[in-house]
Amino acid sequence: MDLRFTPEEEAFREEVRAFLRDKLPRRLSDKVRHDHTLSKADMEEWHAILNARGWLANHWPVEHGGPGWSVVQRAIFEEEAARAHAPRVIPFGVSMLAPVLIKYGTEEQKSRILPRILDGSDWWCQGYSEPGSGSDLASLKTSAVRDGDHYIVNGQKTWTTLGQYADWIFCLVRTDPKAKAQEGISFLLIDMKSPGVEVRPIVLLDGDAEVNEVFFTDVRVPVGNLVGEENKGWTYAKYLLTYERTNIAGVGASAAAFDRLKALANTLTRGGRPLADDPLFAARMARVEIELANMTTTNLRVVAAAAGGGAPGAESSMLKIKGTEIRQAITALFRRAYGPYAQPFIPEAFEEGYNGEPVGPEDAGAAAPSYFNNRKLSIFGGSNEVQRNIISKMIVGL
Amino acid sequence: MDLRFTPEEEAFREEVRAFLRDKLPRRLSDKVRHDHTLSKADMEEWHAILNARGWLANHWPVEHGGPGWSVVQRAIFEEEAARAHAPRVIPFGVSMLAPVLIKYGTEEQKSRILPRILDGSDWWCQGYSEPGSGSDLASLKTSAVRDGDHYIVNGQKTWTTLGQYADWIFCLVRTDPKAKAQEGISFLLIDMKSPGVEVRPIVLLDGDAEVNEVFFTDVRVPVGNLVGEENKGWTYAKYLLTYERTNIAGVGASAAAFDRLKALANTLTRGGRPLADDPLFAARMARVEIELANMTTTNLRVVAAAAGGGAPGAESSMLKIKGTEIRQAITALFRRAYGPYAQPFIPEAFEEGYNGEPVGPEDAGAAAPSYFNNRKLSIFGGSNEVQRNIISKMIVGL
Amino acid sequence: MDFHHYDDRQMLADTLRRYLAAEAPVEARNRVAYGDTGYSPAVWAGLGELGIAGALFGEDAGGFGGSGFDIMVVFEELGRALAVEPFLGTLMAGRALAIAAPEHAALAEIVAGTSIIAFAHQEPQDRAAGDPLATRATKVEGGWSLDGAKAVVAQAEAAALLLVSAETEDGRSLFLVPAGAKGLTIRGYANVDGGRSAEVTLRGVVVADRVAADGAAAIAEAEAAGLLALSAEGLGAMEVAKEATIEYLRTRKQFGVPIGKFQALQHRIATVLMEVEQARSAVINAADAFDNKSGTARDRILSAAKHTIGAIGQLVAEEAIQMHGGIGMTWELPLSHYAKRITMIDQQLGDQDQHLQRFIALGRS
Amino acid sequence: MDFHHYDDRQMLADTLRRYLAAEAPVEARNRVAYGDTGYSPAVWAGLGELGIAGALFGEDAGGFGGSGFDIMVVFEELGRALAVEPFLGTLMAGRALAIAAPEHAALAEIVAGTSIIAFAHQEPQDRAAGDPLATRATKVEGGWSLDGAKAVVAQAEAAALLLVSAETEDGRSLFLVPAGAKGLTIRGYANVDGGRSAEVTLRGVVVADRVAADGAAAIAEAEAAGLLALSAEGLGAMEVAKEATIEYLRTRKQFGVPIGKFQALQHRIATVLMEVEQARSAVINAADAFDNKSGTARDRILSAAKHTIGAIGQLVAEEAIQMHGGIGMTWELPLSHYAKRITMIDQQLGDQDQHLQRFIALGRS
Repeated sequence: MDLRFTPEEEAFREEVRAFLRDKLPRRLSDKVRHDHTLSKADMEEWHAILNARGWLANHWPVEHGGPGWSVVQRAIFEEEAARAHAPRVIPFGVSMLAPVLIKYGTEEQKSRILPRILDGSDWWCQGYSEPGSGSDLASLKTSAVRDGDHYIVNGQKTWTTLGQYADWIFCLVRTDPKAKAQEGISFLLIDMKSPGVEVRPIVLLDGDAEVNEVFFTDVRVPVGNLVGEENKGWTYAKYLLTYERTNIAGVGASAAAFDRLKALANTLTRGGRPLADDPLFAARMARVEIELANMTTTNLRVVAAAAGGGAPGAESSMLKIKGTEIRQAITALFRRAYGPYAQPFIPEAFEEGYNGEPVGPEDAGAAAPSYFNNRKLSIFGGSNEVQRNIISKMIVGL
Repeated sequence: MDLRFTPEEEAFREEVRAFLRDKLPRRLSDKVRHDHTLSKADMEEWHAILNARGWLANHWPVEHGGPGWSVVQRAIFEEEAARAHAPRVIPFGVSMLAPVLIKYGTEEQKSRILPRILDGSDWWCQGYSEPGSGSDLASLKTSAVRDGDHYIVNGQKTWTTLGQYADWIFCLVRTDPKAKAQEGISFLLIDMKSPGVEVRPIVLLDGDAEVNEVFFTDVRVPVGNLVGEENKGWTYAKYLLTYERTNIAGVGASAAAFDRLKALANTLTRGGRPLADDPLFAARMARVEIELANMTTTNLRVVAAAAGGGAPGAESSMLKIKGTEIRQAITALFRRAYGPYAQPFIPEAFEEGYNGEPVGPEDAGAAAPSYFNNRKLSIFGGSNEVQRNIISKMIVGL
Repeated sequence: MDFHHYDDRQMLADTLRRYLAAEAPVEARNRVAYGDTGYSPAVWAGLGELGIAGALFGEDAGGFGGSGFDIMVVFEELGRALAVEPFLGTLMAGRALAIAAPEHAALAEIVAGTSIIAFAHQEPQDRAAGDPLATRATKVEGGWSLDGAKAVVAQAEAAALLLVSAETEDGRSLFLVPAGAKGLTIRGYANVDGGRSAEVTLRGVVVADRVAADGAAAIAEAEAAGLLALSAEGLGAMEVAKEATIEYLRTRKQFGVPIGKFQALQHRIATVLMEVEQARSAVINAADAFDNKSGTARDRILSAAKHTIGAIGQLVAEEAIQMHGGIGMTWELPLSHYAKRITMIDQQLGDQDQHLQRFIALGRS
Repeated sequence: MDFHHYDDRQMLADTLRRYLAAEAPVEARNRVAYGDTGYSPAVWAGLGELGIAGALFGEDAGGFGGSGFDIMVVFEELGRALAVEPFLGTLMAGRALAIAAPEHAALAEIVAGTSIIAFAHQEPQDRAAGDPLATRATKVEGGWSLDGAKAVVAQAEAAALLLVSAETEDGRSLFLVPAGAKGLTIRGYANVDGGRSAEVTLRGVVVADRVAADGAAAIAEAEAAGLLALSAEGLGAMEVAKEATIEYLRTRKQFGVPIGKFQALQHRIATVLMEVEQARSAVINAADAFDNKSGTARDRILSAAKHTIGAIGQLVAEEAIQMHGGIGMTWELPLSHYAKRITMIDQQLGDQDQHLQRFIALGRS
């Protein structure tokens, strides 16, 4: 048993830090640090910087453009990037579609699509959920009917994050309406510029509009855009859902946020003394700090098991639940820390170039919206209820 | 809206207090206060004192020997008795069997049995649960087969509290093995001195042996001991389970225990200062104090609704869950308060006449056993899981 | 002991509920609450005609109510409707004025609901209980000169008058400042949960008179009334969030059955139901204490209620969203606005932890 | 980074587990643990022959282990078996002695497991961190005279020697007191969770030498080792309680199906499983810190672990009993004894709240 990283891993960490120091634009890290809105151009800028270094698709095989990192290296990179307040890599193309294509796509699909993910030519989004099928994904209704060399797609997807920016969407569609729920589903790639595709924003409770509904009305999709076999889409979808994601616990992001919280608690006052000295607030912070320290090791244990060939199973569900619980607890503490100053809401202040006088302590206005927005963490990406079902099924076996 | 009691009710409270002051033996209240074991004679002594005043069966109709109290009076009595550390009234005869008999029994049964409950001639116990049927009571297997003027009873009951003292047991037995689960069950009264009845103690984790298994081997029970109709026992059992119990929340007992806890926290030290000044212990105590104050009003609201003819439904399940959660939280705080001195375990010290030198602060040794023993509160009497099912069924309706 | 509201109080609640349902349903409320004024002058006027403001004051102040239970029913209904009209300022400043200067001419208009007043007491720095305010008033030619800053003052832009607290040589005093006073800056902004508040800055604002030389009792009254009102408002909002969630559990299907069939959700909604009853009891206790207790005993029970509403509110808001899933996070669904309001009540006038600590401290004294 | 125990350490764990399963299954353990001696001399001797005590000490002290991970595997296995043999005293007093007086003749026998020692440091009054002990030692003709009382000393009756802390004129010193010393009273009693402890009273107990004049470092080492050991023991006991509960959910039927089919219980066991993994991580962190950090940094992580084990232990013990129902409360079922031990670990060497506060305080300094 040895929790220490090898000298090679420590050297790699230094390399990552140096890269972030040199290449991560301050303008971007400031936006992340202050919970401000990133524009499409911001996200593309960071992707391009990573791609220039060959680090964008850090879990891809080398032959497709991955850097050949171990899972430990990837964990180190994710942690350092988060701690440096780098923007997150938008996962839909790089981390969701690509692994499916690499495993199940044709050579033509791989050579056509993967390079365009890397160089930013195509922005991808995800078409899984439908209004009637949330946790019960297999009940989806969007249909794709074969018509010569095309599928004709009709239906509606929802919760499509950043769909407003997307060039392409990967969708689960029903190709055999008579098959049982999980059969008869296919995995289809659809050009968002096709006639009949319409994107409508869903405004969330914090006023944010990064998720969308996507409507398909008689959209013609070439059969060459089918991934794998017709009616086998559920297999690919499950692969995508259980695909080992080093970063599912979000340890680095939580650690970065916690450090900001701790610093903040030393500057704010409560009852005439530093907030950090308030025994109940200090206890809330300490519980989260301890949970996070435990979580960091839990995450490394799973990473190490994955590196040693261990399969991710219930562990990835545990990391998802605990990781999101900790992240949400931190957002709740930020809100709580600001007291009455969590109430003022000046959305313009989250945009670049805002010059108005701040209201209350720095970043106070972002705390409540961030708390509300992050309620999604326990809902999206497989709700925490679904994750608990998975853990119980895998370990109790009933 | 008025939370104050009427002058008549306040006068009644004074009457109860005076009675407790005059008639409750200090020897008994000391035992209760210090969580010491009450003997059978102790419990009988208190029953006799209450009966002499006509207050033993305080929810019975006047014609059977009840005092004619309103539900508010009963709540006042229960609260004052608990605060004075009076022993609890053993419920099996007075509060469980008697209401069933009064509603469903024959005149002969009422006139034969009720007076003997009042005067202490008969000690009753309950035969409901079986090893295979806990929360799923309707799956019980103990059989009663008609043989002329008798039933022949075979089977096993368990969790029979204080069965070792009992003269009689009221049982749910299966009289029609072919009927569906909840049908074919009858409500039968069995003399514990009958040949074929055997009682074996179950030792609990705190070393206590107040619950028992009761075995029936070819026990002959006169058909006159059947309550109500054959195969209708489930109706009576449900009546008993949902029978409005003023005291289910245990507000008085929790209040008395909380007062002791608060006093204790002022005498113990932690980190060189009074335990009550420790911010985290103080916060734990304050949360319980607030929950209890809220609960006291919730309980009165239910009592008032019952007084006004409102039916007890989900409310009684809420009172049961919340009441036991608060009680258990208090027992956990006692254990926690004593720190390392919760570990020493000297069972002799809980018995009357023990003269050994105490170990640690007063009553320290009772804290952990009481905490462990009171885990039963959320299990017995309809587990808190079953109560949550009931609340959800009644209010969500699915 | 009687847990029914008396007839006239129940009538008031029913009238208020009907009026708000008709005139300020949640879609209309959202347009106004997140709009430029942050409240509806028409609804405010309508509620004034119904005498809602008057229900918050006793007869000695020109009202026809003013008991703890009057405040409870009014704010519970305001909470059920997520109303953003300026009743909190009316209650807090009005009650303070009624104690400090019962004869003041402004009081009648406040009680009649024809004039809006804001309570400008909270400051940017959270002080210890006994520490002096940063806002100061000094005696000058022609009256008093005020300097300082007040934080997150509810609906200050809408107010014709501000009741301002300030330290003077001889204690904590109260001053009435007209909205247009020279040296007064009101920087308004939207609240994340609807309605508007403002930062209030005073730079050499001169007023002729003090409303009260020693304003401590009046401020304590205002804060007590404010705690009760926010607690009741939270309760009302929780009731609606609870009802919406029950309805969703009954109707939303996943895996072919209503999600309310899933036992894990059944047990969680049972907890929510139980805790909302505890929250109601806490508010009843607070209303009773407001009427029948005073000083430390009263304030301790008010803190117990505010703590309870904060803690149970977080449970209810988070569970309501989680059980709704994604739809519960959308702007379009009323629930999300209820969740926001329930949550933000715990940021106003001290949060659950601060009131737990106050409850402990008051228990010692 | 490597989360496997090295081969020889894993072999030690396997050997220990096999031995305890064979020689001290829970029924046998219960007879002994609640019996007159409170431990099994035969099991103690057998474990001594296996070299378990030696695994707790480094080579410089005559052992062959002594790292944080050695302590972790030994106490995790002791926890899995609910062993009551006097290893906590061996570890704490032995480690203290190895620092304070590495040449002392008693050390070899302790490390060999042939002599039992108790660590008599805790006192009846819980003091602030810096406050002096109530037990005092004064210089007298022929050595030192000790007066005072020590509280809940684990297995003190079984010990041949007690390592006693006492304040002297020149600091907090350590003394070795033989079990039969004049003026020494050992009042033994059963523990509620098995094993025995004792109140130790010293009235003019005279010993020739001090083991250490300044014992602070040795006491700190003993306490650090004790916190790690109790945390690992709690983890081991939790693992068994968890496994027993999973097995019960699979096999116990109600309403015609295994109770593990009920979603409410599925979600709760999922939480238990997840939290036990967090508890394991906390103990790993503590073992790592024990080896690779010192002073405040080490103690902070040890407090984090003890807090974690206390908090998660309460969850695991209460949920295990609740999911078992009545049967989980019976003496007959091993689970109930696991629940007791898990619970009582939070009463030893500071509970979850005390360690949370220590974690906070050490983070400030």
